[in-house]
Amino acid sequence: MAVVGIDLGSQSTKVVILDGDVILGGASLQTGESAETEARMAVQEALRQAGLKREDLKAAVATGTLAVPVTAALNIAALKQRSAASCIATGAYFRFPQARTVLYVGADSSMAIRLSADGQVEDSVKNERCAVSSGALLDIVSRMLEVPVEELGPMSLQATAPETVSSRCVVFAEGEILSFIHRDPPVPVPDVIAGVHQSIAAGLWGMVQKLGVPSELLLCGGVARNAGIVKAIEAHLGKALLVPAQPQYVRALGAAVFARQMEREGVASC
Amino acid sequence: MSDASLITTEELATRLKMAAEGIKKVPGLMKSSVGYMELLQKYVERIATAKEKGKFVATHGTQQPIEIYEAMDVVGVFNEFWGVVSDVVKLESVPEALSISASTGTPGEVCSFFRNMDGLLHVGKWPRTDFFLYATSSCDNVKAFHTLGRRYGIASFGMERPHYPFTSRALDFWKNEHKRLIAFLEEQTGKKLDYDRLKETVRLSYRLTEICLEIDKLVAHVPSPMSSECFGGVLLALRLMCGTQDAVDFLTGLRDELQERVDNGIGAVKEERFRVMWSSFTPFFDPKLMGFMQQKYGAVSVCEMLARWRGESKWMLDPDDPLGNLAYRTQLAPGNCQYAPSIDWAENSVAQARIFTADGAIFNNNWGCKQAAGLGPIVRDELLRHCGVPTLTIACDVIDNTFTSRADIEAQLDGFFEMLEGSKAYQERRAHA
Amino acid sequence: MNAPLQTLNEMQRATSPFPESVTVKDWKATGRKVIGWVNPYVPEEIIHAAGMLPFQVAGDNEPVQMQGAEAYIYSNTCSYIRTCWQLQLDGKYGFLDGLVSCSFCDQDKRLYSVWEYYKKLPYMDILYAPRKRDEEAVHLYLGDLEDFRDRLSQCRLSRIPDRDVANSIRVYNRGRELMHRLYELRKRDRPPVTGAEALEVSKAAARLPRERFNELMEQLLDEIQRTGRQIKKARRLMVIGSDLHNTNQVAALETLDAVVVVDEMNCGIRYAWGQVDTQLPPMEALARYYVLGRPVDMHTWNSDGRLEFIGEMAEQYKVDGIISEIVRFCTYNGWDKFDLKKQMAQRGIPILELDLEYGHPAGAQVKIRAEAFMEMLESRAG
Amino acid sequence: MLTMGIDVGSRSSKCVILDDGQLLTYGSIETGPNIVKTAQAVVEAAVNRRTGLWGEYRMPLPDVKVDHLKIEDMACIVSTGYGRAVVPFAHHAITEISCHCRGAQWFVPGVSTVLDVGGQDSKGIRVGAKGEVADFVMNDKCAGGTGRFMEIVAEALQVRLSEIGPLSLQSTKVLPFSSTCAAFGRGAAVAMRKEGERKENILAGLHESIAKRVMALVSKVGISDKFVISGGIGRNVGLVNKIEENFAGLKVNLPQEPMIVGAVGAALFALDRAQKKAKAGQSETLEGCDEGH
Repeated sequence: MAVVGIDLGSQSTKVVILDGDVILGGASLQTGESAETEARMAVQEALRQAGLKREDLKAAVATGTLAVPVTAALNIAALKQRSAASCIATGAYFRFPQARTVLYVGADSSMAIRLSADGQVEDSVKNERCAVSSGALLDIVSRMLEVPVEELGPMSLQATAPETVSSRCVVFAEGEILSFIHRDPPVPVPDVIAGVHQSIAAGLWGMVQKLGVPSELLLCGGVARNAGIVKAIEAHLGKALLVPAQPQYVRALGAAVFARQMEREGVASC
Repeated sequence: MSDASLITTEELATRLKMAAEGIKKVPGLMKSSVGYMELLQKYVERIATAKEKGKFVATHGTQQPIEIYEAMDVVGVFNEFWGVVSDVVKLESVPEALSISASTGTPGEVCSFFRNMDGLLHVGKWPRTDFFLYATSSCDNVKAFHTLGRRYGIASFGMERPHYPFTSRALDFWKNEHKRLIAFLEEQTGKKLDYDRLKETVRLSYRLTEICLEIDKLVAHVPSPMSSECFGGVLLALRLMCGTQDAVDFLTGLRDELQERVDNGIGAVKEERFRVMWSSFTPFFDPKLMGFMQQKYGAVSVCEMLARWRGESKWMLDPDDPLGNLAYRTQLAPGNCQYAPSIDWAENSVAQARIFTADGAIFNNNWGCKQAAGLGPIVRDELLRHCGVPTLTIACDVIDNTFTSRADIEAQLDGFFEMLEGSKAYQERRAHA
Repeated sequence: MNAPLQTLNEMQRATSPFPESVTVKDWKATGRKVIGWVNPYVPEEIIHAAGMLPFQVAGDNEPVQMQGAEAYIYSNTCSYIRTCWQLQLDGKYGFLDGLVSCSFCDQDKRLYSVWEYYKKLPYMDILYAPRKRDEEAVHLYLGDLEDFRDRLSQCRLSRIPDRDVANSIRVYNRGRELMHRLYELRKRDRPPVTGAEALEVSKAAARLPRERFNELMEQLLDEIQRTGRQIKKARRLMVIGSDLHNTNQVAALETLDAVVVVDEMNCGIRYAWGQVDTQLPPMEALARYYVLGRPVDMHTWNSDGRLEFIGEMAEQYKVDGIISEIVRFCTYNGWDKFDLKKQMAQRGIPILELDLEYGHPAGAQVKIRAEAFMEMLESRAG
Repeated sequence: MLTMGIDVGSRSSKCVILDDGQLLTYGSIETGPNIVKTAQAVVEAAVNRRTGLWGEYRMPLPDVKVDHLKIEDMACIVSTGYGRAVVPFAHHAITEISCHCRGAQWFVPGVSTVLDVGGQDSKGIRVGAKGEVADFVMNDKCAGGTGRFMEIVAEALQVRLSEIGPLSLQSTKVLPFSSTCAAFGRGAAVAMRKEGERKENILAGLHESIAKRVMALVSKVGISDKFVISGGIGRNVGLVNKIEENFAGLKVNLPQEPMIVGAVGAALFALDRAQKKAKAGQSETLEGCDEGH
């Protein structure tokens, strides 16, 4: 029985189609179109991958700040909404049941969640007002240094003496980084990137600690693909992080898991 | 800077009058919600008409002995209230006042209650004020009363309180500060204080406390009978109009209505799903949020720390020593512990969470409030440790509605209530009820 | 180019590593206690009289990365407070046997609460720092001081007698006198020390046993006398505002063609000013000195007094400009900003306002302001 | 006497060459990761009359060949802007504040207040009686009122920076920006877009919020009658209108080429120094005016 989870982030839309424990398809779109259109397109793409038709979707759960306007547009038999926190937690638990703290780092927001042994959300915090501890800074850095986002991680691992960024404001951090580059002699690019990673990690670590010292910490959201960030957080944690494959889909996956639950409980049929 | 959207006293008065009329027609609201609007309107009316009535006006901070003002025909303007009520009738006013304040060089990191006052004073739209009255016992921002007072030629008097307010030495000192306040007022107004009148306002104020505690007992009922639109009424009566008959009448009416609702098993909402306590303050920045929470989540606000008395609060020690009573009163008064050590506020929160069987707490971390910033984590930890009540911390500005978007707050509330529903503690509490 | 001050190096050696210095280690090795103090309304004399070492809790020349402090104190507080707490979390203040603070500002108050709740020390105390400067305030503060002495006496199991307090007052008065002398020397057209060096001196005063500091201070003044040291810079600056303990922030200003000749900080001039009256009963004398005897600070409600003091000092020290360094989220400095600018304008003294994160060295943002300010002073000088 | 001003900003670099204070030529390029290369490249742009950033020239340029000009031909060179300290061939580095103040007077004689909204920092400058900087203020703590904020939002909306101004003029309503934080601004804009809001209305809201910010900033030094906006922002009609709307009775004076105000100021300072040296009877060699080193 195929179900779908739809993650309507402020930046992009992600969709996961789930059947039992098997992921049949997934899609991520960033079109700048209206949320309805983008969601419809993403679902289409995921259906294509899964080789299914819309009618095959027995249940759907949408999450993300923009969930409200789109639900109608999708005309799927049963579509419910769940909060971002629940979906992140459920998606993470689906991948790593041993995770007790989940750290989600998205494009311009981040969130830490503490889980109970059975995957229930026990407590959660959102990143504070200044956005340094989110993906935003990485995008900017990649543009400034003309290094593709996906290469930031690997490159930072070559760092010898990282230059940390002290500013809490993304734009001012950008300024600091500029001054590194324009220094004479300029700070080597890997050291700049590693420094940025350390600053982001420090901010994230502070947020995680609001939920107490984590035992098993899982990192997800797009930023989790960055090996440099992972390393920098592990330096605080003192042990390895749990990082799911395709971490950017965890929230959509969680939504899909809720959809599966709905479908099983027969909520969907009404 | 443009100041087109700024609210004026007169505008406020008329708009509130309209609101009071309008609310009568709204179906399904509590009777007292009209009373609340009328009380609000009376409060502002008093300020708007003070001049023609030849009364002195005092703009004041928290923890002030309003009973003394009442006894001396001094009309009080609570500076924090002004921002709150501006949001109720005209959301654009505060952000504009804040940007005017910024243009004078006042940094955006100080309390926006005071920046709002700063901005309105700068363009002459703050209620006409004869003097500023304040006390250490609110926060560092009261320094603004002194600096702004000098800037605009308004006399000011501040009362000091020791760090630990409960020692007998502290009480004596604090009582003496009341005497100094009276001396200041007598000098400013050229009138002597009539102690018999003071005894009367103090008596009314004590009556108010008693009714308030009765109301607490009713609100503690499951389901809670008090709907969000009346929630602020207690605060208004208690902290801005104590010592007046109007306040006593309003609270009496509210109590009777709540009693009636409890007897008939009527709750704030059809199905009460969550009982929420506000462990710092209610969302003044978004006057519609509490109503929205009732509708969307069945989440009923049951307690706000700023309106909670300490224990039994029998502060009428000796009817013939009004100042002694007032000095002691402040020690127990709502919001008082905000000034005291963090743990004191935290323990008080735990006590309240138990009385009102709260399911969850929301801590509004007001950007400009340094006390809250160092208080939140302890309150949060204590509530969780002692009564399994989790806290949602919202980064906000106490009155600037542009600081955080509603969408953002909703997203957090969604997660919070889903979390509560899943928690053991919550399910147990529900099983009990 | 001036040779580095030998005695200053000695002071720095004695106070490093920060914060648990060789001196602190030696002190603890003899089984004596160290009591941390947080703000200028904690009378070190009483701690000294108890035979304990008063040590100022603060940051130093290395910026501190927040990694966890904000889980206890949200980030909308001044970074000085968060830095202190972060250092505690990092275990840097593990050597403290006690902590004494004052409700000087909301944030000091909360730092104390957080410390008490999450990391209770054997001895903890907090006093009230009066906002007014009058007899009632002295009386109120004296009451707190007596309680403080009683509790500290209990902690060391014997009453701290008046005569010990009186003796400590003499020791600290001597220290103030010596520091004051250095301030006098800085009035010269070519001051003997830079602002950065002067800041290192007052930091040492707050971290060393006062007797030892006094010895070194006398040495320092001799050395200055002997070497005839002179700093030749085009502009004279005054630094005011929030406390700063990262010397590099002052040094950064002095890399330009300017020298800082005076300041208006708790960890600077206010720490060196005035004398405790030795004629009065010691406890009362202390109360009078701390409430009335020092230049008005930002926390008192009488900010006119503060601004006048700033103006007078600026004139006495013939400064070309004032640098007002405010740690973000400082309520008191925030409310003085408007009148400060106005009153200094009336005195014809240009002022540069910098908003800083505590302990973080001047970034490009700050550098350009400072340079532009110097260009402005230059064009004024014509 | 030829003098050069180079303004190496955090986003863009400009170079101006004056002949006895008369505009000879100028050029602009984007600032690259390497300042030294950027500095050389922008000089190239100037002598070849290329202005890569914004297509057409707005200032009339004398019809003389300049492409033979070399750095050595300059009597004095002053650098300003973000990378001012690292321009290898500059004799002096002077901050943007002084240079914008000086340049603004060249464009608008008698100017009394200058607003420059740069990439990362916005500046308000009060000009003194003698044309000197009497007071100045810069945004700190938050980049909510900077050009960067606009870039971020423009990018999120996929509108070219040069077009956001004109586009916003077609707005039918002003959508309030719930967040004035540059970093969150992106999310806010995309979200509004996804909720189906029109780009022009979002941009109108953006300009409104930036206008409020920068005017609150410049008010700190006091706003007087002769008000000039310099820097790239001066090309954004949407913002300029909002500024006039938000500040009753204010008439904004726009330099013909707002982007080069800083560079012109730098070139004028270079002229001063060169002339001073000339008077001092020393040769106008590089060393000649090279007192800064």
